[in-house]
Amino acid sequence: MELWRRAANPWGQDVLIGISWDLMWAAVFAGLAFTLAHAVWAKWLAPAASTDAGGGSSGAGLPAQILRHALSERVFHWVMSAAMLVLLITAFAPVIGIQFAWVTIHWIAGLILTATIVYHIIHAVFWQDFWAMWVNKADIEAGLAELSHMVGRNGTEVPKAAKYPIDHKMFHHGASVSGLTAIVTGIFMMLRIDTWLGAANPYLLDITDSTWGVVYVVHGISGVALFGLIITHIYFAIRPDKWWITKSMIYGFIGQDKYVENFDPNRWAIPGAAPQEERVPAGVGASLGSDDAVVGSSDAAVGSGDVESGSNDTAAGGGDLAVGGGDAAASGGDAAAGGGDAAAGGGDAAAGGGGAAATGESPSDSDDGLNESEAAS
Amino acid sequence: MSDVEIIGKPERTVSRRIFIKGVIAAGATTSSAGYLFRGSQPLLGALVVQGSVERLVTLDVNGQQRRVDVLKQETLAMTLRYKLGLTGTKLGCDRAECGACTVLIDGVTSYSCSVLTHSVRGKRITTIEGLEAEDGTLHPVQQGVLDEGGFQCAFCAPGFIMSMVAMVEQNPNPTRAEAAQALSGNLCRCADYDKILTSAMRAAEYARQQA
Amino acid sequence: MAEKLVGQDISPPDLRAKITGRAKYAEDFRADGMLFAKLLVSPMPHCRVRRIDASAALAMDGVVDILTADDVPSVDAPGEPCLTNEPLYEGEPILAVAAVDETTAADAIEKIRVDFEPLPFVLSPLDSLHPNGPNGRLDGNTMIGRELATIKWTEEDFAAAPEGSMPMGEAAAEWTVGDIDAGFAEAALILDETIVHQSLSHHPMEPRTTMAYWQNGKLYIHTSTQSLARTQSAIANMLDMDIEDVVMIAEYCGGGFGSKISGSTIMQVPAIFSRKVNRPVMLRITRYDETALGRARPGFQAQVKIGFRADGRITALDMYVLGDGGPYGRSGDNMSAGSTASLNYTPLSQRHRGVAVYTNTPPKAAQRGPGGAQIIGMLEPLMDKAARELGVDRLDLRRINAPEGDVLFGPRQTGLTSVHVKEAIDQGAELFGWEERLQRSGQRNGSKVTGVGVGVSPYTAGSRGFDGLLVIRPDGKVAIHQGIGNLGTHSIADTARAAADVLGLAWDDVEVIWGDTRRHLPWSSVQAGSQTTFAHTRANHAAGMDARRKLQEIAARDLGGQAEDYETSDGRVFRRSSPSRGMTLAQAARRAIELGGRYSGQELDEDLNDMTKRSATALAGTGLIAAARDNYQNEGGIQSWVVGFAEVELDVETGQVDIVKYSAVTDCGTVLHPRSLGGQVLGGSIQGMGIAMSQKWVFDPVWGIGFAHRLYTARPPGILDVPLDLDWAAVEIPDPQNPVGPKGIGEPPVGAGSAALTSAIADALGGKCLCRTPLTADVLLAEIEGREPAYGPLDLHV
Amino acid sequence: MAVIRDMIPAFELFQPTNVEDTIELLDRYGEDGWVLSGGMDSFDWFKDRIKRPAAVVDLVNVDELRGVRTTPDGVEIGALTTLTNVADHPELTADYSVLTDAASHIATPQIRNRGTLGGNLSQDTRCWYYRGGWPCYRAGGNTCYASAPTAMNREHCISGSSRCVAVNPSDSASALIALDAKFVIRGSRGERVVDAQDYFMRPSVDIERMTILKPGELLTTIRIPSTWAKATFYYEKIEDRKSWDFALMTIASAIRMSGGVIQDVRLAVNGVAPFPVRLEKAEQVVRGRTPSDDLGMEAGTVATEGAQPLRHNAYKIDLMRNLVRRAIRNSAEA
Repeated sequence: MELWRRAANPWGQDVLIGISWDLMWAAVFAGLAFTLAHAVWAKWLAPAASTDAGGGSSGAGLPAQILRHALSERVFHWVMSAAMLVLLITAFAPVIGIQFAWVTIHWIAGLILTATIVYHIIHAVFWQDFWAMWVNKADIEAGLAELSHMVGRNGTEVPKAAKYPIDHKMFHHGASVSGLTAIVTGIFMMLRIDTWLGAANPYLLDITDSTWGVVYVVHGISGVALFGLIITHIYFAIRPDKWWITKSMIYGFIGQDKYVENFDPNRWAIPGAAPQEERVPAGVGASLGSDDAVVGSSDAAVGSGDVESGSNDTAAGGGDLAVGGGDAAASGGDAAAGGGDAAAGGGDAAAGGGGAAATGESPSDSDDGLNESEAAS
Repeated sequence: MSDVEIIGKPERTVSRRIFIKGVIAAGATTSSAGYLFRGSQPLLGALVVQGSVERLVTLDVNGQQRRVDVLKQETLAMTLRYKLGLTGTKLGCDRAECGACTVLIDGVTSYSCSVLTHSVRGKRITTIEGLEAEDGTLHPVQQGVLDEGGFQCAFCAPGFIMSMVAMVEQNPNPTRAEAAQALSGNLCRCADYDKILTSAMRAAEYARQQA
Repeated sequence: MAEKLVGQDISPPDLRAKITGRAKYAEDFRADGMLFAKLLVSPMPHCRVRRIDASAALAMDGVVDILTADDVPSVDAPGEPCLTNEPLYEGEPILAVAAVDETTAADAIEKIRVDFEPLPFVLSPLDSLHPNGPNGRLDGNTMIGRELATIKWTEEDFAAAPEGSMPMGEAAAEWTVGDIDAGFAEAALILDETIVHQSLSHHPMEPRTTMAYWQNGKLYIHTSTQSLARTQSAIANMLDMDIEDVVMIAEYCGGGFGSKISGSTIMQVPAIFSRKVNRPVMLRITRYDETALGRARPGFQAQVKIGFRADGRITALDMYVLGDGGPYGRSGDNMSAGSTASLNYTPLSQRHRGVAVYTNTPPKAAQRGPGGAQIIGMLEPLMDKAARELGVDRLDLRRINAPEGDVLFGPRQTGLTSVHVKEAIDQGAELFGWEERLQRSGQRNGSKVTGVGVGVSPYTAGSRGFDGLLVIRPDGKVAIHQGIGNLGTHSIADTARAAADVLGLAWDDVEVIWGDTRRHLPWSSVQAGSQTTFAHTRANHAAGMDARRKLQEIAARDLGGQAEDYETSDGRVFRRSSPSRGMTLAQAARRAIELGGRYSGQELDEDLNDMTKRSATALAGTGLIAAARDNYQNEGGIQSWVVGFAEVELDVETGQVDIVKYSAVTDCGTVLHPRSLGGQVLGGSIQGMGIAMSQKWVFDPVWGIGFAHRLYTARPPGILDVPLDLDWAAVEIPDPQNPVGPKGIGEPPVGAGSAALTSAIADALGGKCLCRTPLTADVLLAEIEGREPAYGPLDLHV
Repeated sequence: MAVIRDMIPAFELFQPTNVEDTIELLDRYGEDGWVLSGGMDSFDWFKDRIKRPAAVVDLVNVDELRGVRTTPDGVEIGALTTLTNVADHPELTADYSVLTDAASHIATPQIRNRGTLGGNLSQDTRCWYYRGGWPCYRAGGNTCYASAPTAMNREHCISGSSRCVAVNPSDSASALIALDAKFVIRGSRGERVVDAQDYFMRPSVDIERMTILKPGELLTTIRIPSTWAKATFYYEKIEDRKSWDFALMTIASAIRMSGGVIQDVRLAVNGVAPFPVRLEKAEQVVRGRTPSDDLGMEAGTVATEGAQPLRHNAYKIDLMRNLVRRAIRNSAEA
């Protein structure tokens, strides 16, 4: 199999031109092979449901629908997916003989993707808990347990997941790396075609043609990598047993039962203690209520003296902020201010308090915040 | 000696046999039928399918049947010059842009550098060597050129003359402008175009007289 | 009394062979065991070869050997080696491979891996003169005198130049005659113009192919050269051999135009290769190779300042010419441009400065009218501009500046043997119908505007001091031996007429011997710079006189009386008083053999060149041998003129130019062979038209790679690009220093053709002089439409 | 690997005698196959050793694709008809002189004697960067050297470029577009018929090919409808040399006059874009109006709107405008 295409430059020097399209087929094959393997495994080889490692929520007092993806996240996800899909189609359809004027569509879609990613990064850094996607010890333990269970070692206890299980996190990171690489190289490549940036100029920036070759190869590799990743992503998205997750990316919520069944409240804490109407007015309040609840419950977690409390708190705070951010998108200014505080407050539980302050909560919440600080100390 | 590293350069030992061979007929102008272009073997095995061609062909050149081994990718100019010893046909550019290699194929002018020899099997090929009669009588076109003193270095002459021969067949009574059109596929770097045109007009005149 | 041969139209003896395909050019020879060589050429404009891996190629069936720069004589800079490890232009040969056939050789070249280290390169002289501009050679960018040197102009020099005009810093060469400041001070009109003239290849129809083999220590070489005697010696020098060991066969040369004066550098490759492999080697030069390693005319970047008196007389001429020197040798075009202008316009004062800058472009060499053709093509439209602005008649302005017999020109204020340019101008105006056509100047017919132009063009036309050699054979035939080349000018036959006429021979009794050093040839001029006609009519005349004297002496000895009483004519030597008393040349030849001594070559004149002595000695005893050196008058330079007139139609909607009519009149002394002279005058003029209209080298400035490797991209003129209405005439005033009367003609028509067109096109543009070549449709249309020019006023290779 | 531009590398040669066998062979070799008709373009590629097909299918013996046939609704020209036979054909000269005019301006007599109409339409571009073997987009690379600010591009395009700025070199294309010709394409999956202007590939769609021919396909016939027979035609080729040169630009027009006004018109140019262009905007401008120099100027100005010249070819805008102007003006004079 050819890995890349080489050519003699005008001086007869051997230079890289781009990847070989064999790599595209390799990615397609890899993606399909994986999905096929998984499908087969899931249908015939999958062992009985794993035994519960405990720590699950009783479900008592939880709302029937639990918010998993706020509107802004969903909008971002689907805009990005659309751009990504257009990019992959415009990139690879001509290769398999479906010919059309693809270049302009491709780079415009690329700019859209870039915009969404930029938004996401800023959003994730300032409004979401950046670390929510971080793979931590617990994730790895859970992942390993899940694996050993999958390979049929019955009886293995599999801990319940945090908001983002490790496989989700891994996909996210894979896609991020490939996506960012494709974007950076792609923007450079736009210098070599006529775009809004100006007329094509292969000699701009004084980059040697061998370096250009590397840029094209890297762009190609990240492209085919994304191709493979997207195939598996779509596969899981359309698997009936994963529909509830897919739906959550559409409607935002998952059912209480799914939460109880799949998530560890200590790692993805959901409120339920207090009835919502007592807290704040309905509407926006619904999620605000859950904010406090989150803090509260992490509070409880502290009480239970969980060794991982610190990180759990953080995770909890993350959940909290995510929702707060969701509101920011929905209801404007004040939440943004909250974000500002959150940033000021830093990543620890004080952030929770910050978030609360931002939404003008009662002193008790602030106390909770203080308690947390103590707990942390 | 330079400090350039040269890999694969053999230690030369004089081959006496080749030396003598080189010496004996050196300088003699041979028919050079021995210049077999072996080339490299085709990338695909010889496929016996509709339309595949044999290398050994018979060519009708200047009224003679010439049997010759021809590569698939060989051009008529190369066959004429290197296999049949007909060096009157010149290679000025080998790219169909000078006309020195012009020959007649079934009476029609062609750049022999840009025709596969295999594609002229069964066709009548006329080169500059085929114009003169057995008894040395010049073709009227040649006589016209001789009498008007056409051409300087004359490397282009064989090609021009073949074009003139085709011209007088197709248009026995050309104007000077028509003659120029007929010869516009031949380049003369001495730019002796004025004398060449005068020769062409004289050639047409002689051809008419002969007809 | 036999009719004089000089002045008649006689088909040259080689023409029949040329039109029957029997004429053998270098590539037409075959030898048993002959190998074919192919060249591996540089892909870069300037680089260093680090490593060559030829193992895969040499392992191929049918591949015999490889020849690299290490196998060939090294040459002192800035000389040109035939193979190199530091190529200085794209397409320069690095190594050669020999195989049993061309296909194998080509396949082998592709299997060779060469590791190159790119080096800085430069395409435009001006770029190299920038304070930190690159040099074309690692050891300098020009020559000062005979030394390699580097000249860089200062930022101030560049800053001082007005927008669009050429900066002028330190010169490599300079000369001044008279006081130019005073000259400009008294000028009523001063033109100060920036000029760019493109470089262009010679493109002889026959590429410089060579076949060589060795036999008993002698080199047998079949090549394409403009001069036989001088190429044999050149090969001997290149290969450090005795001249007797070089046997050269070059009966025909498929065009040279200055690019094959003494053969070519590349002919060493098959010569050395065949010695190495002990087999004949044919190196067929392809058109691609020819455009690269074949020669090219140097382009100019120049600033020209001319002062005119109110009557049009030039009071001062100040020129600074940068020459595109190519990578090797010394390029003199930019300086000869000064002498040519000095001769053509006899300015009251003149300064000429120049730098020939080395560039990484194909090697430059003389091309018909070197320097002169370029500068005349650029200056003539400026003469029109001055005439227009001064209200002086365009021809009068040329007449008033034209030289006369007493002219002294150039840096050394040389005189001339003869000059009749004014007669040529007058005769040309008559032939062309100048006055009547001038009425149409500027007239618009549909989309076409008429322009008429004139180009007055001189160039050197002879040299002296060479040898003539002839043999009157026992069969009565006279063999006249010629050491010059046979590049189509018919000089081999036409200059022989000088000897034949002295003896009163019929042409049928003359056999011309040429083209093969085994046939005992005399020392000769290079067949370049239009030297041959003048030099060898004189040399052959001298040989004829020597033969005549010997015939007279033999006759007197046998038939009594004084030698002076005898006359030679119609194949006899006889007594003037009683023509019946005499003997045939056959009888005289047999007597000469009996007498021996100086009569049949056993004794020879001391002043003969060694080559001539060797040839005459080898011929000794075969008949009456006449060998004599040209010792005729030797004062002043020899120059011929061609005055060209053109009428063009410029299509102002497309920028295309049709040449409606062209006439040329030459001052080249006695007409030796009218039809052949017409071929030279009009052919040279048409080459000039190509320079003015279409020909150029184009390079990508980033990669330094050329795009004129093909004839359709280099665009030499075809038969439809020239007018059907061409005519010519000659002033026909014999040159006093040539007993036969003719001067050379090869060079001057080129400038005339080029200048007539640049002048006519400027006229069609209403006097606007674009001061550049070539004037292609895009350039003219942009001018007509008032667009910003696509090329800068000094852009070379575009 | 060192580069040498000489001697054709070995290939397998086939000389089928009919279209079926030809298609079968082309189908078998796909990308490795090469169609050789007149060879006037192919030999350059072979000798320069840039295009190296494994198998060459020489159409020299496929006689069914030669010659001109009149049909009820026009004429059919076999793709292998030589340019000389097109140029000299009496009926074509009588009814469709714009085509014979174009054919007679192509290259040289020798080339017209061997070159075919199909070959002239299908030939590759003459961009000297691409022809020089530079690894440009069209050669499968990732650069257009000719569009660089420093590039030598007086002969390149002023519109329709997408990465590649080469122009189509065919002299007959504009004439056939003006005649509203249809091209018949045969392949293993049968036959398809396309409008002349759709035969030419846009670089935005496939930058490596000049025509829509897929590997294994063959241009077999050019159909000229009688619609434009004996119309008022104009053809002009602008070139640097009067023979042997590729056009800087060609224009072809077919105009139907009635009552002194332009009833209908088709205008096409080549040499301005990577493909021959039909000038529909300009056609609309002149349709129904009385031809004149001014109208020509107006149409020419419209035709050149949006042109994007490169560094050295802005003159092509003026040239194009003036050629359109001449075509319209000519119908006034005719």
